[in-house]
Amino acid sequence: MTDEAQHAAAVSPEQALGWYRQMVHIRKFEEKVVELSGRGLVSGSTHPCIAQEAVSVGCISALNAEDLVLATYRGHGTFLARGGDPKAAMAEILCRETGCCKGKGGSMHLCDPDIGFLGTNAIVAAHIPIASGVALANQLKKTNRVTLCLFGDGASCEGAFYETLNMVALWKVPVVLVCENNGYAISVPVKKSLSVPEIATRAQGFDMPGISIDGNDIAEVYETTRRAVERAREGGGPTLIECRTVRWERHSALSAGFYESREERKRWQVVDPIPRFRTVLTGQMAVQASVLEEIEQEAEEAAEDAAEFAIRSPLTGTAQLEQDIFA
Amino acid sequence: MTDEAQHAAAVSPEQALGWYRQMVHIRKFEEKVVELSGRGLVSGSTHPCIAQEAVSVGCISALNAEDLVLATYRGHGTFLARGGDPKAAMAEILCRETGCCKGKGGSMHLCDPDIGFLGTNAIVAAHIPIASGVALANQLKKTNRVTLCLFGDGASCEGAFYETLNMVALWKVPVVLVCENNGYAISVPVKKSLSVPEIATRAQGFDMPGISIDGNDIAEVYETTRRAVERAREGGGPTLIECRTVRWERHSALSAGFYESREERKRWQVVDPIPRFRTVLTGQMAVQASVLEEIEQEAEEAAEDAAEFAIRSPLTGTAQLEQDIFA
Amino acid sequence: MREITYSQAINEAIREEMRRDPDIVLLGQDIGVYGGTFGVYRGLCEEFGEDRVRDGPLSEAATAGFGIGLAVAGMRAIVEIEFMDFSPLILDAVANQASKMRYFFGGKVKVPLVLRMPSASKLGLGAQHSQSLESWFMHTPGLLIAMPSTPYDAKGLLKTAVRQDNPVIFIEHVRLYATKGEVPGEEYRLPFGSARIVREGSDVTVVAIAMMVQEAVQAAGELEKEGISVEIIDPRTLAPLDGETIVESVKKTGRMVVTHEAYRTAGVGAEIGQVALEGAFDYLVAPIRRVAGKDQPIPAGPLQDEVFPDRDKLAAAIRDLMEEG
Amino acid sequence: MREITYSQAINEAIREEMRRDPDIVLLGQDIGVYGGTFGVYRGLCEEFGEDRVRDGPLSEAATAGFGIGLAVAGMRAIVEIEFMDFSPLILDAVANQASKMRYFFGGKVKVPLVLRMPSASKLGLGAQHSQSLESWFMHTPGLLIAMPSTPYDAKGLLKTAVRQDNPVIFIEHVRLYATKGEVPGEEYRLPFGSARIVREGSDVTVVAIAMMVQEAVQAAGELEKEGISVEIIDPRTLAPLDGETIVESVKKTGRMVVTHEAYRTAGVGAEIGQVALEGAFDYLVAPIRRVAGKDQPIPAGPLQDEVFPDRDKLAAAIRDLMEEG
Ligand SMILES: Cc1ncc(C[n+]2csc(CCOP(=O)(O)OP(=O)(O)O)c2C)c(N)n1
Ligand SMILES: Cc1ncc(C[n+]2csc(CCOP(=O)(O)OP(=O)(O)O)c2C)c(N)n1
Ligand SMILES: [Mg+2]
Ligand SMILES: [Mg+2]
Repeated sequence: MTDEAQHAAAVSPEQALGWYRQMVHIRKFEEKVVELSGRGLVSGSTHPCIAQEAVSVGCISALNAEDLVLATYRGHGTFLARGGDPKAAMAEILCRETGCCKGKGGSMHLCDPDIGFLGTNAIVAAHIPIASGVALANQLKKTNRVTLCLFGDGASCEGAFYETLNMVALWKVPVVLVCENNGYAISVPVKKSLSVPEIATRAQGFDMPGISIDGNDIAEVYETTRRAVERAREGGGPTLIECRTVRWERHSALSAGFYESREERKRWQVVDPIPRFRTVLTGQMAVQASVLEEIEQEAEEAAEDAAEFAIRSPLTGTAQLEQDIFA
Repeated sequence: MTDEAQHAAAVSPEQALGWYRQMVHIRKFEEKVVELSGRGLVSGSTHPCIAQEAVSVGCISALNAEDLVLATYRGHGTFLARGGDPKAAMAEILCRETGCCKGKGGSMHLCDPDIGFLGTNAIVAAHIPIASGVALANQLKKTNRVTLCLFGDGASCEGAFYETLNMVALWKVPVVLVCENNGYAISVPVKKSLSVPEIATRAQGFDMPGISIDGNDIAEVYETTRRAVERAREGGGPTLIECRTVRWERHSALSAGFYESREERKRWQVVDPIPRFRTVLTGQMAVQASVLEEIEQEAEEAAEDAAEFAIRSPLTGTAQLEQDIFA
Repeated sequence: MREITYSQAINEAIREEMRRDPDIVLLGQDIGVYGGTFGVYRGLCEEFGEDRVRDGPLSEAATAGFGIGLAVAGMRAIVEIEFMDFSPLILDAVANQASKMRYFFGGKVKVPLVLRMPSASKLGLGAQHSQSLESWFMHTPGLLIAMPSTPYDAKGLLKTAVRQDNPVIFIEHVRLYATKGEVPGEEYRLPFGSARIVREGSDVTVVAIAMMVQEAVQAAGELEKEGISVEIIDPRTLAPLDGETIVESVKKTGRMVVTHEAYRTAGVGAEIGQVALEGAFDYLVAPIRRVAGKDQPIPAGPLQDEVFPDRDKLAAAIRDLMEEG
Repeated sequence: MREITYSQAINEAIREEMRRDPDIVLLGQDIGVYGGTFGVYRGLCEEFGEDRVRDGPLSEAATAGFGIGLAVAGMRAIVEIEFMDFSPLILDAVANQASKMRYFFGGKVKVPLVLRMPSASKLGLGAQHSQSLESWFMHTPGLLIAMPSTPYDAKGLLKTAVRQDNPVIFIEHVRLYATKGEVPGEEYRLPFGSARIVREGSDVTVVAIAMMVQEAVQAAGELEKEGISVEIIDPRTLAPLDGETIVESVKKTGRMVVTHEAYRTAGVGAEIGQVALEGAFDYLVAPIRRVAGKDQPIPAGPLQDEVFPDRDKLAAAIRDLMEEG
């Protein structure tokens, strides 16, 4: 039995199927975004989370409805995994009035406090202390809510990350820090940016647990996060979880290559969490292939619907320009 | 035999006496500065390194003449230990034309590149990456010179410190980072600012050696630094050395108390490195008390001379105002 | 009316607001028993406890980020930066996050956050502890900025700041902390965007910021003896800036001098000058002048006096201006 | 003469200087094989090796600090910041260290450091990737600041920048990278503090920064048909600023518009306006106007066009100004 299969063994078929559905929905959504970007419909650039779906889905499914999430520009998957409306997301990415941020944020800024999703951010690492402040507020208010913060390997090199590690460890802030180590910050491979092979090691200097896991093994992501969330909820303080994953072929839909070999660029397909998890489902969980095909179909339609909705929505107009600067 | 005595056993009497002389000179110098500050002669405030002399003297004596040093506003001792001219230092502190920085830097900015002393800084932690850049330059130029950087426990909480740890560990930069953990950042005790009891622990997350030692045991400071310098010089990369010490009674000559007990404020006297080392000298090294008295006398005179020199020097005048802005 | 210091006024404002609103949390360094680097928070930790008066590590960037997080999560954070000189460390949090977050999230969040920071001058601490950097913040849309010059304004503006649902940069001045002034015991709050006419006059308008208000009053007293009538305006808040009051005054006097301790070039004086020029061009009989900090690093020691403006330099500039037109 | 792009001009400048001076080291992120976020460094890593073209971690603050250290230790560092929007992260290193260090050390060190950073606009990337923040740096004494608008100026100014023994902020523009212009093959360098008169005219002086130079040229072409003669000045460097050329021009035309993409309030336009006012007051027949970025966070998507100035907005402002006086 593979590690993956072993980890999945603890999971109910419903939950497993739910994860699969979410991952496929995210995948189709992101593929659609890339397509629309190719057609010139996406403002600026967009950073697909393709191949990293297991991280978003796995860790967010370990949260309660009351918990909170903050993520990065590569966070469409986290928004959807948290239950964000794909139409509102797509409309946001296409800068439409119907977008979740009224089309003023764009691809890098999705937000929906109603589902506890406090937004994605385009300054690398800046949201890590912000997420921790959100968690501190909940600690002070004794709400029992846990805050989850996702960020990349590149972000783990910024001062704000380390300062935050110290503060959350010191104050036992109920935050779970999930680092999606996808091997690159734009073109810089982790071996050129990190003095240690594993980002989880950083936690050692701060007296907080740091765990490095296979981020493409969704059941492992789920279980590791679940334990960290429980620990945080019980007052045990923060955890740093490194999810080792692989980035999709480029940094963004628009960015260039040059820095990696052809094989390296295709590596994500080898470790792709979706087919991996499909094997688990059709194997030990005996899910019928037709069920999975149906999910795929449904996801494609949802992405198509989201795209149509977005395209049919009006671009955010001048009436919105000066709104929402001040409260 | 005390730890201290044991550590000192490896040291020649000349070296030991040299250390003692330097420590006493620094002490008398700083006491003089406090006195002049009380008399209103020091511009702004001043941050005595009283009780921390063993760190400056111990680690700087482990360097070659070619090596480089950067330190903080609490760095008068480092300047003097590196062979800086006490007259030029005192004149700088009193903002005189004859000061080592022409009286424009003041107490927090002493500098003398001729002795490899690249200055003290008043923005906490900002000089840590700068020192490391100096070290990188020497690595690139293959000069064989090592750079020593001193900073406080408070500085170890700033993002710039951690970013630097990663970069110097990654690039094996020949820098030795000496953290003077004197228990406080102004009023904030380390237990309120650090998530770990020992700052040396931080190094664990960066795959570089981190060593915590008694910073008031000069022989231990020397020996630990010597090994780290050797390692750096041989291409082994950086080391973080935490020197546990105790701050003099206040943050600065002008700052208020309020936050600590009376005993706490006097704690430095209990661990004072000077009497401690005197015991070693008069004990196992059989140095005569008269020799030590002579040193004390000489140090007092040197401080007095420095003060007189400074006071007699003209305050930096308008002619200097617009000099040295651009090279 | 009772007189209290600027420092006490700030202390009272925060104390009153914290009593009213249990969601207010103070972050910073040395703000606990020490009472803040300049003692402004004395007694607050004792009254409100360490959870709400939260002494923290020397990590300004993350501390500001935590403040934003607290705000976004429905609390109100007041973050103290020990000297305004250190504000670059929080500028990303302020300029790329706090000031823009509500906008790029399409109004889905609000950021009730006050960043208190003293500017300083002539403390003899040298280049890294003597700066007034309000211009950087004024060039950052999405912020409110107050810069009070009296105890009365400090208290009234700070109470307003704390009740904003927006990020506020609250700039104090170290050399004002000990100054005294009348402050009513009763509750009051002052609006942002409303300048104070410190003194009426007819020959020249002086717009003075922070520490320079006092200096301007002194200079005006001197000049009065020489027959020059000076009107002094303290904008009190830089964002929003009460351009109207300034423009009206310049229309009356036909002359303007802006004075601040901050570096002259690209300082707020340039902006205020342009506002006056754009609004009162036809009334100007002489160019607008600036009496500001010299454009250079600030030396430690008495030499520092050369770089800062003061009453004498201001008076001299006004005399020159009266001769020009 | 041969034409190359702005991006190639920068690449050539650095390549030539690195060939000349083995002490030059490049720091930044994605500057190795990737050739820089915008490809400006293409081929440099291959030619000069990874020691000198040093791809590093996402640690802007420390990277800037390392750059200062290299400079102080006798090398020359060129640090790339990927977008000027991220410059708050290096502002402490720049404003409290690089720009002041020589001064507070009484001339004992020098800091030959170039900080390259592109400003951007209309890329559709939203509030955190669209800013021009030169005003912050202009308000920081001790810096040299260049902001070229053509390939020729970019190369000539960058070569000068790299030979300075002082910190230089070198601001490029993402939307200029692909623009072409004549650049001689022979060695040349351009002085700082010398504005370029882009176009002569007699009715109004337009001082245009970076991207707005092109827009101004277009607007001037339109206006010429209407009988309005526009003189365009590109300051090229903001520190030092060639106030003399600007003042002379305003003395001739009597009218001025300053235009930049940066936020209007407390932008460099205010400073340039004051310089003109102080120097040419008696010649002004109308108030100085600013055509600048709107004071608000920048939206993603096509709505962004509303916040940035362009040729039409500039032309409209000039027409208005001509009517005013
Ligand atoms: C502070 C900052 N520096 C640089 C950038 C430019 N940038 C955008 S994404 C990125 C890479 C980040 O890498 P990582 O954190 O690993 O996230 P990933 O893109 O791999 O998901 C960089 C350098 C930025 N947005 N913010
Ligand atoms: C970035 C920055 N933040 C705050 C300060 C104000 N400040 C000056 S010294 C100091 C304490 C620093 O403590 P530590 O690093 O332990 O050094 P020590 O004074 O104990 O030697 C503080 C907070 C500063 N100078 N720079
Ligand atoms: Mg990555
Ligand atoms: Mg300390």
